[in-house]
Amino acid sequence: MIEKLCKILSNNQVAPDTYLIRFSSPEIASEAVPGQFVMLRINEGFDPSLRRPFSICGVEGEDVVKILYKVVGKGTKGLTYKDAGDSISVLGPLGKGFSTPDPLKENFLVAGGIGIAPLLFLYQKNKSAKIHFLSGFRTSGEIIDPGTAGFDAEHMIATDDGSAGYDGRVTGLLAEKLEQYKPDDTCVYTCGPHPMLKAVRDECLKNNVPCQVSMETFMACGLGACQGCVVKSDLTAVKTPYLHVCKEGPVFDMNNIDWESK
Amino acid sequence: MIEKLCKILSNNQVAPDTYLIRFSSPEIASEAVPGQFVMLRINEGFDPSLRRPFSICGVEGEDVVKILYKVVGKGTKGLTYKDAGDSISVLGPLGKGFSTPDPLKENFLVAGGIGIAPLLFLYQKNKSAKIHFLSGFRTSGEIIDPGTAGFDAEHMIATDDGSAGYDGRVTGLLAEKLEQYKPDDTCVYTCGPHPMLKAVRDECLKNNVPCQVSMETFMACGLGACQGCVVKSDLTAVKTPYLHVCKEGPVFDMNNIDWESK
Amino acid sequence: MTDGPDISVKLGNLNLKNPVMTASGTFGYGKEFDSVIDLNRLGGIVVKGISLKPMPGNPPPRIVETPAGMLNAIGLANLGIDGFLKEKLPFLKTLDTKTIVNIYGHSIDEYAELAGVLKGVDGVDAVEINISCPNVDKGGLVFGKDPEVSARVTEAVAGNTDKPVIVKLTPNVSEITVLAKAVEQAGADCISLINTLTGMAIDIETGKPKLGNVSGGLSGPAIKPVALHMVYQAAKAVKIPVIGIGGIMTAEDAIEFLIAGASAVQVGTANFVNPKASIDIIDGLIKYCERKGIGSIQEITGSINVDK
Amino acid sequence: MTDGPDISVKLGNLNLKNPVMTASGTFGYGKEFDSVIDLNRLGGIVVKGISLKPMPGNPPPRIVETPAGMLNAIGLANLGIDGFLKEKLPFLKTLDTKTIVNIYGHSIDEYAELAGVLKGVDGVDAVEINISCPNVDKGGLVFGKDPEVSARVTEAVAGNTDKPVIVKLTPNVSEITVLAKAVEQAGADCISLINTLTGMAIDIETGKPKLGNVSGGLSGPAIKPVALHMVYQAAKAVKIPVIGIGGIMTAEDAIEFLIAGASAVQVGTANFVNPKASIDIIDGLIKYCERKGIGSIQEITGSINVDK
Ligand SMILES: Cc1cc2nc3c(=O)[nH]c(=O)nc-3n(C[C@H](O)[C@H](O)[C@H](O)COP(=O)(O)OP(=O)(O)OC[C@H]3O[C@@H](n4cnc5c(N)ncnc54)[C@H](O)[C@@H]3O)c2cc1C
Ligand SMILES: Cc1cc2nc3c(=O)[nH]c(=O)nc-3n(C[C@H](O)[C@H](O)[C@H](O)COP(=O)(O)OP(=O)(O)OC[C@H]3O[C@@H](n4cnc5c(N)ncnc54)[C@H](O)[C@@H]3O)c2cc1C
Ligand SMILES: Cc1cc2nc3c(=O)[nH]c(=O)nc-3n(C[C@H](O)[C@H](O)[C@H](O)COP(=O)(O)O)c2cc1C
Ligand SMILES: Cc1cc2nc3c(=O)[nH]c(=O)nc-3n(C[C@H](O)[C@H](O)[C@H](O)COP(=O)(O)O)c2cc1C
Ligand code: FES
Ligand code: FES
Repeated sequence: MIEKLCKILSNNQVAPDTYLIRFSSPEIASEAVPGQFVMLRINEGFDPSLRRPFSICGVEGEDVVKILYKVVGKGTKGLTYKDAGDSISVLGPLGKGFSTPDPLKENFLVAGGIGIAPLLFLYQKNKSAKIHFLSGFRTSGEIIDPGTAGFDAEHMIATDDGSAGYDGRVTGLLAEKLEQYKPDDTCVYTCGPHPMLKAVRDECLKNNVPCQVSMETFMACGLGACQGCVVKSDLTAVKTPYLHVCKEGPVFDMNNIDWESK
Repeated sequence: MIEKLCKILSNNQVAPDTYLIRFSSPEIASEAVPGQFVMLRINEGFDPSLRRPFSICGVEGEDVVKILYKVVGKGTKGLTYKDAGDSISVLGPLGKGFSTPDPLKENFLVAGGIGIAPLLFLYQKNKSAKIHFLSGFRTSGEIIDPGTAGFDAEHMIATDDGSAGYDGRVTGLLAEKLEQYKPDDTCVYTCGPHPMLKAVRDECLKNNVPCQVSMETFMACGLGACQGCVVKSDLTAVKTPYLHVCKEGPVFDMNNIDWESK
Repeated sequence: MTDGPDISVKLGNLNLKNPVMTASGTFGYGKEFDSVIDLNRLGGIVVKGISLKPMPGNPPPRIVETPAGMLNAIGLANLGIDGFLKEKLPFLKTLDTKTIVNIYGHSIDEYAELAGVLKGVDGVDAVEINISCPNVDKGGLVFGKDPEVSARVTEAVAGNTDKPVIVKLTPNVSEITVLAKAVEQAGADCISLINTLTGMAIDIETGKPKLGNVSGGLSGPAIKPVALHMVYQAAKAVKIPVIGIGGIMTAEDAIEFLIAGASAVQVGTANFVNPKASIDIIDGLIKYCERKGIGSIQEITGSINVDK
Repeated sequence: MTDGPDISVKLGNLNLKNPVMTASGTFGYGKEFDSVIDLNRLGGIVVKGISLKPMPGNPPPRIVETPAGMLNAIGLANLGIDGFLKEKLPFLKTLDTKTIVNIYGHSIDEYAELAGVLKGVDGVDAVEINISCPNVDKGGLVFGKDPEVSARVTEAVAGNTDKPVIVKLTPNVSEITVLAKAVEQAGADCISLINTLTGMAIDIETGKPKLGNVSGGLSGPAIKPVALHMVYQAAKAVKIPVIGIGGIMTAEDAIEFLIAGASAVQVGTANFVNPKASIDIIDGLIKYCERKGIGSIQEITGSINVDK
């Protein structure tokens, strides 16, 4: 893990409000596993001051790291002002990633919106496995096309309003697909907004399918030091009442999380 | 006076740490007089939050306003990140400018470093007057050439280290020049760092020459509302103990300022 | 839309067309912002603090910027109550907004005297008492740090005025609720908070304080979380209306204060950053009410949901 | 240059190789930053606040960013003193830096007991008492807001320890000097300040507080001016050494605190923004001394020049 100024190679819009930033870091490119994240310092001033966490969405060759991000507030807005050639302070790779997909199983990657980011990296690193990549968006205009971000991932799309692909939530699409396989032969990996994660978990629970969830919370340190990033744990599965997303996560077994609290 | 988002036309380095920014504002371009200033908002965040004051250094045609600025801290540094096409919030024109040079007199414009900015505008607006433009820099490498900022002003240069032009401070050069004219036929206009202004004032006092000084202080509102920008007045000339640089200045008769305080 | 939401508010018997006032010391006497915004749109203007006699203020530097804030040590420079009435009030009277006169004294008697001078004066809609200044009778201790002294200042003013009395609290205290209750009982019609937090900055090259007065008052976005919490606590502690102040830059900030329990807000440092801030905030409040289907802005006050 | 400036400092009988410590709660138990910086370069590490029993902490969200700062309501989550001694201290003992254990109790007896457990423990170089937490015996009133209670906590710890005792003051008080003097008299070897300012933030879409605990503590550059002023005041009021804390992000900030009267500093929120902040600050202090021709950093302490 490093904290370094990294040179930005490109920072371009790839979908509405969605950008792909590429920077150079041999250390992170070689070390990172899918599901891990980095903390980026947005600017020199102190508004905003805290770093922002972003999943690694892929690496290129020996030293290029890629982040796919959506503009939702001042930090992500500030990030769009960075140009190729500028430097950015990067801390990472951080956290625990996804466990490696079993090549003998049917692996379902289920993305909600920008949650596609870590799953693209998981896909990239596991091309030989049997991967079903499902991703949900609110509407066709918001679809993030992996191709524009430099990925050859083929994904089945669901849109809430039915304007493209499967008509409905991605969990509906998942339910349809899961029916076709035996639970013991399947595994789900998911990332997206909290309500969607909960729906995916419910579906997996119903079908008795194991599921790894990538969680999001506010973070300050990213290093397990501040204890700011906790989620409630399911005390029937875990001994401690809270789990630290930055250190024990961001990827968790769905059974370790208390999905009723928020 | 307006407060508006103005389109930036260019923002280029013209000397070491020194930039010329041009933006479009028909209102300011038509209304402004030399010595007046604008307050620029640097960014959307709140660090820095207060606007920064800059003298208008010239106008082009009906709607282009020009600012010459030197990078000294985070506000001016932030300004360098602005590109042509970006917008910037501008408040102005503000304050009281120089009184118009008397065409029958010898008018000495005495600049110290970046203090050249308002004097360039004074020069631009009074080409028919008899102008002697003297400017002082620490060393030849720091000279701001009016040509690179789009001005045809010819100036006599003094450098503290003698690396170009007159060898010594610009006040030495001024002293030499003043000797050649009758005090009653001369008038001095000056802008620069405080110690230099004081030296110019001493020279003018000695020679009995009237002098208008453009002063700098920290400012919050620029509108005469906060009372943050005061300088001590000379109570033998002025009734109130403090003068507001943003409203009663930034240009003052040298006799109104208490030069001993500070 | 013909019928917008009702954004008028009542602060006791002070009625404002909207809950947005400009804070004392940040808006001069109104006139200074006349060419930048339409002053008639404001809920009210709180003028710069006025004393009995003209005051020159502190030596410069009087302001210094800090991250997301600023320190000021203006020293309550003002032209005195007589100068105010003669030179500044006539313009304010021409406006379709409320004028609130912020007053401060060096002793309890001075506060009472100031209230007396303003009694019956047309065009003065309320008096706001600044108790965040040194009490000469008590060796310079700040009035507002002592709840008992604050209560006596409040009584002295309330007993000598025909205007609504707003008491403006200092945040530099251990328990804001004690102070709030003390001035409520002493007859305040309304409380406003917070005034600035005490702070300082040092020039490491010279070893000198960056402010001529050594210390000064911190304002701006930096202090908003502190202000919001004190407003929340004070609003729970008293029955009189509360005016929220401190780091309000946007409509979103103003709404936070209303939700926390404020009936109105004052906008201070924001006027420097964005001279149109107060107008933008009024527009933002209207939009928020429309979007949320809120008929009267008064519904928002104190609507905080603290069920865990 | 073979002979750099001497940047070691003495805080009573606690000697630090340089005046830069990391602040409690922002640096875990040291280990968390091991792969980012060389921990052996630090003047000291103040560990996360430790209580007698393990504490789960508050429900999330526990942090929220504010302009130039952040609010936290971690709820003093920690693994308890026994867990600390078993799981965390062994690593800290391997380091060439000082370990300062920040302790907090729910009653005066708990503080005394904690001190007792740490008595004679090798590898613990000092105890820092966090008095900014609720006193169960007094209905949840914060210990540190009451100078008398603070003095009694100090006595209880000082009377039951063989370590230097640092008392960490809360800034949420009317007169920091009264508090500082009270704990000095009660036997503190050193005071550190400031802890966080109380603040809050509200989500205007839901009307709920943004922190699970409703209110939290404000830290970061936003509070620096307030912290600096309190350190300045406290250092004038007491004879024991003062440790400056609050919004220190750079060497320049640290120097301001030293000039104001601090003998050392603690770096908190900066560790999140720049995990190398403490090291950058140490390097910056050395450069400053060199540039200014300062032989020993202790010369800077209290060198403020307030002649107007
Ligand atoms: C481990 C991890 C990995 C992430 N990976 C990615 C990624 O690959 N791409 C990407 O675009 N984003 C990712 N995020 C989310 C990203 O960190 C936030 O969107 C970003 O921090 C928002 O910063 P901002 O200043 O733009 O928004 P803010 O102004 O801070 O907030 C804007 C809005 O977003 C909400 N918000 C902010 N941060 C979070 C959060 N962490 N969780 C939930 N809501 C939040 C706020 O409540 C607010 O409503 C990740 C978060 C985590 C914890
Ligand atoms: C009426 C007026 C006209 C001006 N015109 C110009 C101009 O045309 N071009 C130009 O480059 N600058 C001009 N200035 C100065 C300019 O406003 C400051 O350089 C700028 O505000 C510094 O901002 P910053 O954030 O970069 O520096 P900061 O980080 O705020 O400060 C950096 C350093 O500069 C010093 N400093 C900052 N502001 C001032 C000030 N107002 N007076 C003295 N010292 C200061 C600080 O003490 C500090 O040492 C003018 C100032 C005034 C008041
Ligand atoms: C430059 C300046 C001058 C001020 N003068 C006064 C004053 O005269 N009387 C007063 O009660 N408050 C005064 N204040 C305090 C403000 O009215 C307000 O309470 C404080 O700044 C917090 O609000 P803000 O963060 O929105 O600025 C002043 C504040 C500033 C910044
Ligand atoms: C996340 C977080 C946790 C903290 N936990 C503690 C603690 O356990 N004990 C304590 O005395 N102070 C605690 N503090 C306060 C800091 O040690 C420090 O006093 C305060 O943050 C101000 O310094 P800063 O602005 O440099 O962060 C905590 C601060 C933060 C931000
Ligand atoms: S972000 Fe600090 S512990 Fe997780
Ligand atoms: S800057 Fe506000 S009065 Fe001059």
